[in-house]
Amino acid sequence: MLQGLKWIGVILDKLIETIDLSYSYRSGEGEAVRALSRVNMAVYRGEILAITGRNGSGKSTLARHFNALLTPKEGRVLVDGLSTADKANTALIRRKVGMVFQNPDNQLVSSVVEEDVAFGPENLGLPREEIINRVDEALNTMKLETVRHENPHHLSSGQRQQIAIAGVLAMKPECIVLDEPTAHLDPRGRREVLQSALKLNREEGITVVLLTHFMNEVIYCDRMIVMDRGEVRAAGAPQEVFMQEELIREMGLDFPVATRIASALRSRGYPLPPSIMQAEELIEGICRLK
Amino acid sequence: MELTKNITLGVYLPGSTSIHRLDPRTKILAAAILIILLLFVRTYEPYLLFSLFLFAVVLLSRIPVGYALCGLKPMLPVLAIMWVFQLFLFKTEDTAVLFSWWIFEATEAGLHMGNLISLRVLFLFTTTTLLTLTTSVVSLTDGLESLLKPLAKVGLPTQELVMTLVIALRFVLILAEELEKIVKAQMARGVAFDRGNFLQKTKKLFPVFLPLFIGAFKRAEELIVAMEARSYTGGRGRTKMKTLRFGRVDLYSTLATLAFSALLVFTILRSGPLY
Amino acid sequence: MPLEVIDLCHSYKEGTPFVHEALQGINLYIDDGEFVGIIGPTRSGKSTLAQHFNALYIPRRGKVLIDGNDTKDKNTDLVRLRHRVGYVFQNPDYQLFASTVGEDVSFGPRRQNLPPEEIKARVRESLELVGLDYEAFFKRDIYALSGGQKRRAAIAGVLACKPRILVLDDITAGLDPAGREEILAVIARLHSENQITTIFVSSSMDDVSVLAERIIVMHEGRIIIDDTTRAVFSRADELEEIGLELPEVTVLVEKLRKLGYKLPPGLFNIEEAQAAIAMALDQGRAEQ
Amino acid sequence: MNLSVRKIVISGILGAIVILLGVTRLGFIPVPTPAGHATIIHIPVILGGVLEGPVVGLITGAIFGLFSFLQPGAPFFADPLVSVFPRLFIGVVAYLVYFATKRINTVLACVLAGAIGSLTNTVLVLGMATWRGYLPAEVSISLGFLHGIPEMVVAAILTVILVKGIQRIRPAEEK
Repeated sequence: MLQGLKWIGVILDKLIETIDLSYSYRSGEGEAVRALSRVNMAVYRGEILAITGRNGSGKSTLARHFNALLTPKEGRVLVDGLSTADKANTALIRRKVGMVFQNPDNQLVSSVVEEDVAFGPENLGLPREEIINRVDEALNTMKLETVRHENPHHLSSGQRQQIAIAGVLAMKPECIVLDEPTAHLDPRGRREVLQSALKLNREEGITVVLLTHFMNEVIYCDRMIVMDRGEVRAAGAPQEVFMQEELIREMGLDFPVATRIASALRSRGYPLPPSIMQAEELIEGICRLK
Repeated sequence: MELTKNITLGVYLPGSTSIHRLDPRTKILAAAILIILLLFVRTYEPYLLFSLFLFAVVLLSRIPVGYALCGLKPMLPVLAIMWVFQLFLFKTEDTAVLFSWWIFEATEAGLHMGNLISLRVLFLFTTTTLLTLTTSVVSLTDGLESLLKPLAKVGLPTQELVMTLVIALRFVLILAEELEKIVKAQMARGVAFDRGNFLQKTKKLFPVFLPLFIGAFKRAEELIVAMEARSYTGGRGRTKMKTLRFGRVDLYSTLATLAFSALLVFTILRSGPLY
Repeated sequence: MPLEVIDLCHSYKEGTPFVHEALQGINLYIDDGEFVGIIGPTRSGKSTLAQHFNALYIPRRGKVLIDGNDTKDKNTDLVRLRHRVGYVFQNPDYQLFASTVGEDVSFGPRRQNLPPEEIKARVRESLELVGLDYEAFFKRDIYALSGGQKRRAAIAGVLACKPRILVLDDITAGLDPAGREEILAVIARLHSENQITTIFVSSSMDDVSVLAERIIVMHEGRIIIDDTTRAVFSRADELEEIGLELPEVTVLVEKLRKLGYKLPPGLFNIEEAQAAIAMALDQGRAEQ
Repeated sequence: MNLSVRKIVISGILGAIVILLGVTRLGFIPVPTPAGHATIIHIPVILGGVLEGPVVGLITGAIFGLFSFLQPGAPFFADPLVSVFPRLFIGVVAYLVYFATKRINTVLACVLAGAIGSLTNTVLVLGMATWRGYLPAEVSISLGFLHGIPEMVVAAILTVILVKGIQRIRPAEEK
């Protein structure tokens, strides 16, 4: 029910919108590769959106258009109504939309945690007191106060990714785009980063776009988009998308564990709802069978 | 097989001694003055003074002496060879011949030259190592940036150059770990890096250098994007979270360094060169 | 070719203030043809241990015996030993360097100075073993491969040395689900068809549980559990305590068990779990 | 002078490789001469010049110089005029050679840039060492041949292979 109410609220307010967005690049051998073709999608204010699809499906290329790291040559991308194609908007757009990348090692600049978190606010040219406040706040939100003076190199990869998120958070963006932030992490780091992403969305009210190929991350998102060969192949609430079994298989994606068990039990005649994705939902459904 | 073990340059040994807490500018300036003076030392006495000074710094900063010197280990053989080199090849008109072997003559001037140059290297190394061991890379670069500020006024991109250094120092450890894995991955396929002559050894570099450089360039591409995504456009318009404070201790330390430098200059001038 | 580890200790940065005891008295015996998983949280010492198996680390304290040969022994030919114990690193980019797949895979055998026909045969064989078609991939550019293909090429490069023991160090990291399945299928086939002793090092229980018959759990440089896969997973609480994430299936089944459903402990395989839950539910229905 | 983010980052990472090759001694190949090794630490500097232009070559060279001054591999490098000054030219020269000859053939251009970049290092370092009185001229000349030639050959080969390898992974954006 709550989910539904949230929907009505967000559906009117697009934070990021792509209109007929296409993008090609030249590969090392000089062939033109079409990475995106006529993508129409939107990120709604306040939601947490999962973008999934196999490696090379174009999800990363799409995400890089969200904060003007790539600018469209065909089609348009609007961030809060501002066109990313206009160079004059770039600085403002990058303040609104922050980005965290796959490998924490390749995005941290400084060898001290707090200095790295300060890097973004320093680039914005903020006054010193403001930077200190923001750094404190970001470290606090990400629970990194205890390691603020350490070298990220000596921390776990999960913590390093949390630092990268804190660094973006300190710039006070409206939206954070996480580009496969858990791909290089061990399972524990993966869970920690997912929890941070959920917290940012639910407690801090930040719009989150999560690129991932782990279905146990997708199931906590409000909406998901499935990409394949530069096209959007499905969009909607995860429950609905996972019901398109053929499509999910064709896209090389997994089903959530609870969904798989539920569907096996259903085929044995147990009346479980087809919308089950999370473990809790499955357990609840099983308990209700009694 | 542990490449990161001997990397002490740029490795900071955290501590809270007065040396650690000095304003980085104080330490950089002191080190710079000492290094410049070292270039003029031509006799043994100033080195004695110098070692007392450095020893005091080591004591004050509570750095284990063995650790401070372990970065020196890999270069000892080269140092020894060069010492022999100087011993036999450096000549002056009126020097005594210590002994001769085949066509080589070891002269007294050569001996002193070898000694003095080896000492210069040792002291240079110790001075810079002490600086980096007691000063974190971040405050080192902050200090450098602040000291270079006057140059920015004449149009030199000092903030950007310092950023280059920040990145270089951050990536040394990351790339060292990567290099270690690359070397191991190739050893696992039967490359024996310790065998073979010059040509064979050179050939063995390809399977290490290609992955290392290609990996480094991939990292660079990602870092460029990540920095741009965080609104970095260069030094212009940037502010800094940390500000440096030149306090009372800094003043005393600077005075101490200056006094020592004066003493050093005096000894250098008093004792004429050995050769 | 059995592998034996006796009282092995190892510390990093010995003699510096950053000294770290990575291995503290490891004893281990791995027999011919076993499939062993080594798991543990990051920095538990699992990679350090595995790198002793092919003499990338030579023990200072303790011993590692490969087929009875002490890696510490001066007479042991380490290059030959490394060909017998293959090691695949997590990131294929560390290993691949030549411009084509064929060239890279032949790198190992060429170090053994084998005749050209033998090298060619080995390259063909190892490419086929990892499911890469020889004709299609021999001349393919390394950088034109997908993540899963790259990893398979890296494995082929090690297989071309004809190892009897294969150590795989976290090789599923960073792959998408399709790529991960590809790799796991290749490894399963290698083990079952070629009887290669396989040692699978990972921080992901999900990956280890699919294939390994025996699991060694490491924590802070020690082996804390060494048992069959099922027995290891039935000690869920201990595993969680040291910071390992259990497979989702196991977590789910454990929760149901705690709610009173009659399910066996240590389930990690989704098909088994489906069957077990269905059986428990069937039973419940029959009792009513 | 204006420095782009790209130039800053690439100089920094190439600088990291320079430091890495130095501290791990991997940048030295043992050769049977009095100095005991041929250096390949200047390869990243040459690559910086060839791939990214004179500015990156200059900065990477400066890091090389600074490093060999702070952690001297040979006694005369304790003098910044021998260690820092000559290194500023390696990358710039490599760039100029590459730029002047790449129209003829890019492989040839890489070979020449590597060789002449390496030669710049040898000649300037030994020249400065002689001028500052550390080495007698005859020793410098023989050292120049003994080291300069193998270093030149290695640099030329490594430059070609690395440049070609790195260019393969860099997708050029469609214009």
